[in-house]
Amino acid sequence: MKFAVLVFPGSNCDHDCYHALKHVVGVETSFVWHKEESLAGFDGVVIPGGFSYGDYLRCGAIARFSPIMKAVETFAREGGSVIGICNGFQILVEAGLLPGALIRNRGLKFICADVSLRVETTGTPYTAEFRKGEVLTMPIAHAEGNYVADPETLEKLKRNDQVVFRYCDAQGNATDAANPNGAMDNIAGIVSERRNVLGMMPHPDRCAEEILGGGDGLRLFRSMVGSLSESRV
Amino acid sequence: MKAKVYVTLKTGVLDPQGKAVEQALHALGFKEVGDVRIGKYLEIALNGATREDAEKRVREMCEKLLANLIIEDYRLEIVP
Amino acid sequence: MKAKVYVTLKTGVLDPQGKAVEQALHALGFKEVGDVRIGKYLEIALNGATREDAEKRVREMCEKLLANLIIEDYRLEIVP
Amino acid sequence: MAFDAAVEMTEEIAARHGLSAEEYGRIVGHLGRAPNITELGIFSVMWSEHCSYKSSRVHLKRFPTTGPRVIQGPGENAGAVDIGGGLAAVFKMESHNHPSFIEPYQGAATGVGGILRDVFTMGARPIASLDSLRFGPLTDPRHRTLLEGVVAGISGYGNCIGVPTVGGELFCHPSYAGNILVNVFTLGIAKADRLFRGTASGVGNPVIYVGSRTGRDGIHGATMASAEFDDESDQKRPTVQVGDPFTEKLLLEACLELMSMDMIVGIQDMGAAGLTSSSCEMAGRAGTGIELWLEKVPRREPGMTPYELMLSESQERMLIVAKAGRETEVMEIFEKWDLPVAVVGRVTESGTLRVMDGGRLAAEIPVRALTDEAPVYNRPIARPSEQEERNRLDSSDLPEPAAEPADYGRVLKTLLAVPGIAHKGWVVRQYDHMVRTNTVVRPGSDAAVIRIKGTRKGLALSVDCNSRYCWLDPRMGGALAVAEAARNISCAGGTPLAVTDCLNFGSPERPETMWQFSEAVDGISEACAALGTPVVSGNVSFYNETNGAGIYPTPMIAMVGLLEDIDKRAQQGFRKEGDAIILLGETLGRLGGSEYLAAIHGLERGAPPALDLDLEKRVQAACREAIRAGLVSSAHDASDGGLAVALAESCLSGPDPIGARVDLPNPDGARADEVLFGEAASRIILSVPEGKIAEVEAVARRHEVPIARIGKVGGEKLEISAAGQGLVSEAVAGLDDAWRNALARQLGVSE
Ligand SMILES: Nc1ncnc2c1ncn2[C@@H]1O[C@H](COP(=O)(O)OP(=O)(O)O)[C@@H](O)[C@H]1O
Ligand SMILES: [Mg+2]
Repeated sequence: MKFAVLVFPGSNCDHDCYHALKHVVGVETSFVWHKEESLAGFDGVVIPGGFSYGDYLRCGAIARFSPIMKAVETFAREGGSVIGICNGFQILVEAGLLPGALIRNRGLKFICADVSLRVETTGTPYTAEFRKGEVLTMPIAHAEGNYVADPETLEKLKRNDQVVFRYCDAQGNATDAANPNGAMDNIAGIVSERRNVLGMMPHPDRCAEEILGGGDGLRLFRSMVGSLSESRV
Repeated sequence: MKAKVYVTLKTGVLDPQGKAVEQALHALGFKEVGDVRIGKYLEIALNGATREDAEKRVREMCEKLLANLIIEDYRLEIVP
Repeated sequence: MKAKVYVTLKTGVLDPQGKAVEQALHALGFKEVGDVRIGKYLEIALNGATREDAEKRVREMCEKLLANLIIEDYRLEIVP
Repeated sequence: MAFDAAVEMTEEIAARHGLSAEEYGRIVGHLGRAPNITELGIFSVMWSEHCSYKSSRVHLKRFPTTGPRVIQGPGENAGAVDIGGGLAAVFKMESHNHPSFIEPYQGAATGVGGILRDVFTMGARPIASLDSLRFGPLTDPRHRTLLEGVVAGISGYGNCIGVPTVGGELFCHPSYAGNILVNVFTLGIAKADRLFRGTASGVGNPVIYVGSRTGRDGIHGATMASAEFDDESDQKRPTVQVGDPFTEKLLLEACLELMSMDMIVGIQDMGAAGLTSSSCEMAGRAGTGIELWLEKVPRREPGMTPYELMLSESQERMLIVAKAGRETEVMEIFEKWDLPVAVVGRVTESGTLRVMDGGRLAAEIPVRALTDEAPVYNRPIARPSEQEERNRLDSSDLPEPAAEPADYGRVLKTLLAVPGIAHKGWVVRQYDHMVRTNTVVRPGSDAAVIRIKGTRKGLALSVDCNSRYCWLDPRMGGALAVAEAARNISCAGGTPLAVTDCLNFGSPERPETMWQFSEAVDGISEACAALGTPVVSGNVSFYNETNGAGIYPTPMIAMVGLLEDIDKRAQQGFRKEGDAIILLGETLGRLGGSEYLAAIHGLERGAPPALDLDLEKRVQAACREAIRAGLVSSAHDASDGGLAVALAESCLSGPDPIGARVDLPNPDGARADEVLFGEAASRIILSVPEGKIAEVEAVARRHEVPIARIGKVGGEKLEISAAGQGLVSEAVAGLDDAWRNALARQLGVSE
């Protein structure tokens, strides 16, 4: 089992994702430079957070044209596991691999803080270790995480059980007060129709070890690795 | 030749920055201010090509990169 | 009435965003692209007042809030 | 600046470059002729206060700068200390005060960019930053805007480049109304035997320019940072430098990649005075000369003159001296990262800086004239006459302390809402303080703690300076800043290792300011010597003065400490109901120079707390030992606002707010306000599980440290009495609101 962590100019959570996968989860992991064109030999792809191309123009808008993104598209089309975290999520929506868009936080400012997340579905390779409705704690760190989509898209996401995480309060209520960035319907993460491409604003890579204050991120990565090993046997 | 490109959020898409500026203007006493919408304004220098060609190419740039058509509209002008 | 405000970086001031977009356009094959500069475009709805009044007030808004005159210039139009 | 080479040189033009008639005479002496305009420009920036340290150098020599762990002391781009395991911690602090006052966002952003370059220039990967900020009162809308802008700028740059801002300081005071301070510290990690230095050795080696193209940014920035503001500064505004954190990120990665190979002999960032200072300083350190070919310099704008190219302060640029023959490989690395790169000169044996512009000689100056032989001033020093008066405090002049506990509760809440004490959530939420996943103690405790991946080690970081103390007594203030920084480190469980400083003062041409400066240097030196924490790098910012009004002397101290075992650490918040509250150090503080006196009585006077460096050392050692033996649940030093504020902070900053019941000893019947809010050095509040109290007492005894059991953690109220007399009884929720939401409230924003 082997994971790719993509590196774009301006990625800055690449090392964090690499560390979590390689040293905490313990799976084989390699960096893949954005100018590469192939993902052959990889079982999963992580698009890490950061500020690819400085977040200039729109977050993710320039990165999505990097050569590696063609390979990501093919990889995803063939059912491969792709997880985009924060800027990775932004790149995935810009690339059209996930629906909707991520705009400026409603408070306009960058927010770095722990938030509570409600697990909305366990029917994804990334959430198998969770319970539906369970409340997780994960850090967010972004200025553009305000998820928007047109009503039909939103309807479809709900109908197909594609909303994976919602911002909520400690009791699990997805209230407006618990919504840090104004995201529609408190959406913090969604999965593709085929359920293999996950985009999320919160950072599992920042909560994969107890010393950093929590392990919910580790459970997410373990779910991903676990589902992949199952699907291989 | 030069292209001027205006990228604006589609009506219906919330514009948090516009809202904030609107409130700030009110706070500064500009009570006459109604809705404020904030977009991008790009000036692109273009080498060679005819006006029609230029317009076609810039339109392509907008569709591909400069605007995210899910949330944004664009408008362009070609000036000499 | 409505004001359209264009806020652009002063000449000589570095525009990292414009530079990045310029390079991205080149990489996408738009070789004819020269310098790209990115600014802001604001649409401000205005209630009441005459055209002259409006212009004066919007100018004031620009100086006070909308443009950072240390690095930015602005231009405005009043449209009905 | 519409100068050209044909300009006839006059003393007046020299004066406009901030050079005195005497200095101009020396320039003519060095050259044996009148300088041309480019040469004058080069001299003016190299001899500016900012680059030459001409007024401070004689004093800075008094700092203790050596020690068993010091790998690199002052004089390089950053200092470095050995943290074991073959690793070095590389760090420095810098000011960006003047630019931030003119354009807060870009000023602060480029300040972050500059200090990051200082650190990765040494071959270290930056892993954490701290920011120390000073503004005028937040009741002034201008200062609210400045604070918003500065924080946004630090956040915009630091977040983008992916270096967490893990802590800092914020203080508001009228003395900063005309001169805000923005000091940023960055720390990086390098292999101890792979540090790079800014030196241009090896005659014939190529000089390579890399990074952003050169534009007309910040020409005269270095001289501006050395000139007082006056009402005309608004007109003199130079082109503001705009930061591009994205390019810096590429530069960082590319430089680290380059430095992992064996291709270069020296590297230095182009900071203040850009191409000029980087080339002369590198040649100066190596005793060589440099020839530059300006036509090769990548540029952003057409028609730039040699003067502009040499003085531009465009950001995100580096100058490299490579090994001859390795040019192509060096260039390939930068091309991979899409960065402009060019060979722009070579190292010579001439000992001169020779600037060629398309075959024309644009400037030729002996390097030593620009570096070692730059002017050094031993400026006049005079103790301000009102100093004595400032230090006089008769507490019988103060209104009688009120008797009602509700009144002390109100005082406590007022103090908790002072920007310097208030919860900094509004600030730190905007900083990515977690990226790189090393932040083990986040902002909000005495010191931030970051782990060093691949080891069991951690580093504790803190930045401190009580400028009110420094104004009342700069020597004591300087020493107290060092003591507090070290104490904060010890409260986290770290052993203080070394210091970097940023000395912010008014005009050095004022004897009173020079007195403050000299005294502060002595205070810092004494404390650093006593605590065994040498000064390994630093920065001086003079001329923080507007229309004759200078800032309070602000010698900012950033301290780095080492945790050999990251699991043996502590934070300031109470964590467990039922824990005993124990005070290490003296119980009674004094009102002189206290936050209480300033915030409640509008008085800034008296003597700052006395500092017994030996006691300080013992208190810190005892605290560290207790933490490392796993005896404590929390540790917090008592600084601004005294014991009452420290206790409240411990109640409010744990995982969940929790109450406490405390009875403070008061054997001599001191005034209640003194007991609650009096300030003293060398005090630490521990919370200790019942079963460990005896062991903690034994530790204290061994270190001969005064220890008092003063209360218990628990409940929903903070109740404080003195010798049995109830003084404070406040619901934790109310205190929490007063503290947590204070900044947002004062800024008029909702959280
Ligand atoms: N400007 C700032 N940026 C980041 N963190 C800050 C800033 N100001 C204060 N903090 C953090 O808030 C906490 C309290 O700061 P302070 O009251 O200055 O602590 P202390 O008195 O122990 O030095 C510390 O963790 C500090 O790092
Ligand atoms: Mg402290």
